[in-house]
Amino acid sequence: MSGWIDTFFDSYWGPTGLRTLGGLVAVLLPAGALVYIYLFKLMSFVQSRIGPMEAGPQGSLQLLAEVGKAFQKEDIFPRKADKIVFALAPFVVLMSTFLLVLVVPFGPDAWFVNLDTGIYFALAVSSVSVIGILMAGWASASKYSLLGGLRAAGQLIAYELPLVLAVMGVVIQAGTLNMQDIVLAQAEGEIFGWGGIGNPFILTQFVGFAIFLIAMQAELTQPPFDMPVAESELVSGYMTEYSGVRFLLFFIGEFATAGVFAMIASVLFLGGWWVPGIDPDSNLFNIVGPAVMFGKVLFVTLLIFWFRFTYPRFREDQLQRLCWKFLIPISLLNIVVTGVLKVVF
Amino acid sequence: MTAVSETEQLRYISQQAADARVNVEIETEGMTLNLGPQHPATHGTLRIIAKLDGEQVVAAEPVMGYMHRGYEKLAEVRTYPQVTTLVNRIDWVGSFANETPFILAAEKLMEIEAPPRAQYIRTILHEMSRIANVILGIGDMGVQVGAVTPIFFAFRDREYVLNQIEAVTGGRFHPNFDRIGGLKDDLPAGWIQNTKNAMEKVREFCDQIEELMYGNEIFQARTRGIGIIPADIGLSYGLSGVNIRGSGVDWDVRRDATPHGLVYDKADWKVWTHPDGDSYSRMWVRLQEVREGTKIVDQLLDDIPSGPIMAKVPRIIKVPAGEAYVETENPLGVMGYYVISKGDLNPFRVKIRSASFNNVSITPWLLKGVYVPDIITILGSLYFILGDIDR
Amino acid sequence: MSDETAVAETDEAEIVEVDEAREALLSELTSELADGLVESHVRAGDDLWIRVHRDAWVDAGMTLKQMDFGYFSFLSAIDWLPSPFGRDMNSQVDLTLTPSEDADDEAEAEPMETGVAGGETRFQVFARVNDITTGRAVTLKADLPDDDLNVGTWIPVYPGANWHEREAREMYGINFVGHPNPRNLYLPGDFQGHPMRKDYALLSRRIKPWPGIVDVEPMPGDDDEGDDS
Amino acid sequence: MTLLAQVASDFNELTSSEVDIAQNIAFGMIAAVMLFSAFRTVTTANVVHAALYLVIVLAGVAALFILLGSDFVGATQVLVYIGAIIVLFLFGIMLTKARLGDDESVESERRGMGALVGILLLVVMGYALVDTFENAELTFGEPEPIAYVPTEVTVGDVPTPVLEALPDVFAGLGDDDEVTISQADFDSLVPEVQRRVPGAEVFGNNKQIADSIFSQYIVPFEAVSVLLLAALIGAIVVARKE
Repeated sequence: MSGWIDTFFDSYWGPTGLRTLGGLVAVLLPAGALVYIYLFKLMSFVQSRIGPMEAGPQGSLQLLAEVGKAFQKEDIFPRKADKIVFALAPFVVLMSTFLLVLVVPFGPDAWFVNLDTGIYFALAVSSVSVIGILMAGWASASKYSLLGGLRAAGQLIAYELPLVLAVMGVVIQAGTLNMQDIVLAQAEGEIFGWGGIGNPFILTQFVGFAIFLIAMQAELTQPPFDMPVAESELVSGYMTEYSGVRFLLFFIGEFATAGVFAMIASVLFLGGWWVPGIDPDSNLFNIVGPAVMFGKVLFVTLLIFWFRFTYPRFREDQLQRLCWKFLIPISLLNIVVTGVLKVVF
Repeated sequence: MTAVSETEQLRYISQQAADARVNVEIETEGMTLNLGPQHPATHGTLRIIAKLDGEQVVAAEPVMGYMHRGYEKLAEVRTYPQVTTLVNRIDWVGSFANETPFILAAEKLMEIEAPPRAQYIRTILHEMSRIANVILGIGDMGVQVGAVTPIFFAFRDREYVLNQIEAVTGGRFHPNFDRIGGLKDDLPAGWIQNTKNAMEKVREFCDQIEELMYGNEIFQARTRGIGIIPADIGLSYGLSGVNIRGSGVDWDVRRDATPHGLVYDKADWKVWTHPDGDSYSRMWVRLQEVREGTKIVDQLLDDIPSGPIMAKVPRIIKVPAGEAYVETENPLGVMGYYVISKGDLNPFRVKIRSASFNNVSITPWLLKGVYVPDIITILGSLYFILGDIDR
Repeated sequence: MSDETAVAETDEAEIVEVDEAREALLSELTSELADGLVESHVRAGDDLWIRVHRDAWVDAGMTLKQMDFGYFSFLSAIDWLPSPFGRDMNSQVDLTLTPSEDADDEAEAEPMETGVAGGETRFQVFARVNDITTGRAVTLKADLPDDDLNVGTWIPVYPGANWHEREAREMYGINFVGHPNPRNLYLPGDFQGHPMRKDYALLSRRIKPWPGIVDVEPMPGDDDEGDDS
Repeated sequence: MTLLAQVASDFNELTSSEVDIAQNIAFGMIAAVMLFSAFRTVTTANVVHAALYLVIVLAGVAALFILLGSDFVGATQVLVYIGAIIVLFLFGIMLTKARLGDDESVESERRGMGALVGILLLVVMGYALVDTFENAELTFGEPEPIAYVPTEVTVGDVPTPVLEALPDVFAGLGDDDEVTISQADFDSLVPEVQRRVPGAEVFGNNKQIADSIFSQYIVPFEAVSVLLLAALIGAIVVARKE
């Protein structure tokens, strides 16, 4: 390594800058891939279409075209809107996504921050996006936006609970809140004394995984829980009045958050960056770990988007009923059973 | 009787959504939500002004006229054959069906009858336009409840039907094919087999959509017990077609009062009803209707008689003085033309009784007390075409 | 066949056939409505028209509803005034843009004649109700004098009449007494005039007159031997 | 060692003076933003703006907690205050008076009283702070090394008791004797991965908080839980009252 690189890495600002860059890559790259693979191509396949084909081979550059289009558009502010709040709202939503990705490990040494309270931190900052959505809904000075914002807030607050409770099972089983340690616990775990494939928690915490997926779907406001943006009722909900770059930010936020939540789900339940058969301490994982993560993210998001393309939308009260009468009791039961089994075994 | 049923309906809704009613007691500012005329849900330019309490509708008032084209007035200055061009545009999704009752009314006044072959083809095309229309309605219902995929399936399979209609009439959307005394042209070669294949595709679509949409728990949760129309209320509002059969009224103009000139009695088919009267039952009956439609088409295709397709009519058609009302079972419901002639080239007065106008007129009663998302599903299940309301 | 023979045949058929069911219905209605029923017409095997007195309009609806005619089909109005702009729009004689003078001429030239079940005035409201269990249907008409275009509303009987009455109101200027919401249905709120009246000029047709029938599509099967009239 | 690992190992050493500077700058910025937002919270006439300024203040508090290295408290601050309480605030405001622009009724005439309460609070809290930390001293420089030695380490592939792994250090010591080992010895003794094994190396406040809540403060903790349950049931009863 030459001198200036050493100096750069030994300084404080060097790694900090690198981390920021890494965060951007870790959020935007999967988001773009998800939009192309699922929104453009899988959705078209499901709906008997071929999707975008003109921009680039198999339409793979369509996303760039869309981004370029969004940048060319006029940034419209409704006349009665609260300008500052209206302008800031998309950034607040996107900020929560970037804070989320901080605690996600991509390899034994490839992480941004290794917090002891990693998953707790992630669940905490995921709720920040509600503020942004409420800001957008209120500041747009539109009834559709306001209704959409209120629906989103009610939904996100309600589904935070099953989300956290579903994670609790994993935390009890792993005995730690640290995301890196959760991965290691799965890598080094054993199923009835057999450690051939470790112990991915999807096997022992299947109920938790299912609840986590459902709650995640609701947190992401994807169908069947997309009332906040229900296009046949509220036009676009809290995004109705946005155009151009600010709409693009919401759009990125939607898919980036899907990607990051999928990362968290794969860390919690699918073993994160680890694959069976390789020593989890191996340096190899610093290279293939991100790729492994991406593969698992693709699997989780496949579930998310498959539901999105297939299912109709719940009504608001049915959504709340599902949450309070079904998901929360089951996840509480899951915690009790996990705790008892943890003590027994 | 209205008052009693209205209270009953409100009580029903309050029971059914008891969980979400907690916030009703909190005093919130009333809100007026304006759905439309530019709104993705009202497919067209219907506008609904809904007074809300929270998300519950206190009063809903449809506003239309954004697409009123005055066909009744225009028909008075067109000759009879020209009127078919106008009425094609009323329900533009199943155009051919609009022509039939008007032509039949004119034939009734002229006391002529189309040859049997023309009657068969007319009936077949009438049913095919029903299929083309209702398929789209079913797919559209998917969009209304938030599933995007069904409408793409609907458009995909509707294409097979439209191709066949185009093959015989030359027009995909506005065939303009019916003539007083018969039809414009005979069937092209190979059409019968192709149409049977298309009907097979439509049946596949029905199976597919039944699994994908009707069997879905969320779809059922969104439509079961929502938007209930009791039979007597529906009748007094003049609801017709699927919307009244979904309330358990076993009445189909095709079977009970087929106008002279359509040969529904030559096929073996069934009128489906559903006793519940809610959104789901309407959509369910609609799906069965598509299946029955394909059966009718298949059977009629098998025994089309040969012969001319045009009766002897004068070159310049003057319709004798008189009045005649002919109604047929159209995709959206009963469509009728009350034609008054004074023996001229053009009708003196044409009253168009379009199905959607009556079907939608029940909405102020029906939408009272429902939630905003239910407005959309109820409107979707009533299934109207704006041109059919505004004329 | 020519028009004259067709009409003649119709008349003959009506004289010969007797529709017992409809006659029975008519007699029942006559006894129920008594003086309210002014005139009636039965086309055997097809349809039944009754013309009621204007004051009996709501009663007639009520009576029919009690007689199981629960299905409301439509309600509208007819303007029997012959068009002051020429009866046949293919006639090239009347191309003036000042209807007032011509209107009188034409009205005098063409005596107003009303249709089935008769009529004495220019405006009639008419409606149709069905009994879906037996398949019977009745078309009702009621005369409205020109200077008093008021008639009772049918909303208490058939709530579905609401929008039809609003449409008839804006299109013909008929006032439905007791209508709770007599606003325009289709037309803008400040629209002047009643478009469906015969003396309301269809402007586009006035500006660019109809050229007449310029091309007649050859009818299939219609060979040279056809006797065109 | 790969590049990533190199970077990662650098991340751990949060002791350099550069980091101190960065922390000070960050503290200054956060504090300035917090002060401004707190001031605007009470002076703005727009209720929603006030709530949003409060969000910034609370987020600043969370940032300060994280800056002090107690990420658990920081995350809790975000979860409870920003994620729940403020959202409920906004919810209520938007449901009841979702009015854009300034609200005259917010301009209260009782400013004198408000100022009095503010000053009173400042005096009380200032006194409490001074009273508590009057004689406390801040220590600069290297903190004392805390050595934690596992009872078992892996030598080769064999789990071996510590005493056998480093005989020269532990020779002749009893069970209760304290020993000091060098960092190099510690590193060689406990490989990096070993240190990340769950529960092996948790010195963080996380564990301490958990321990204290579930041992020392178990009774108050449970009491609070029951209180919250009572409040929950009460709220449902009030809301359900027919």
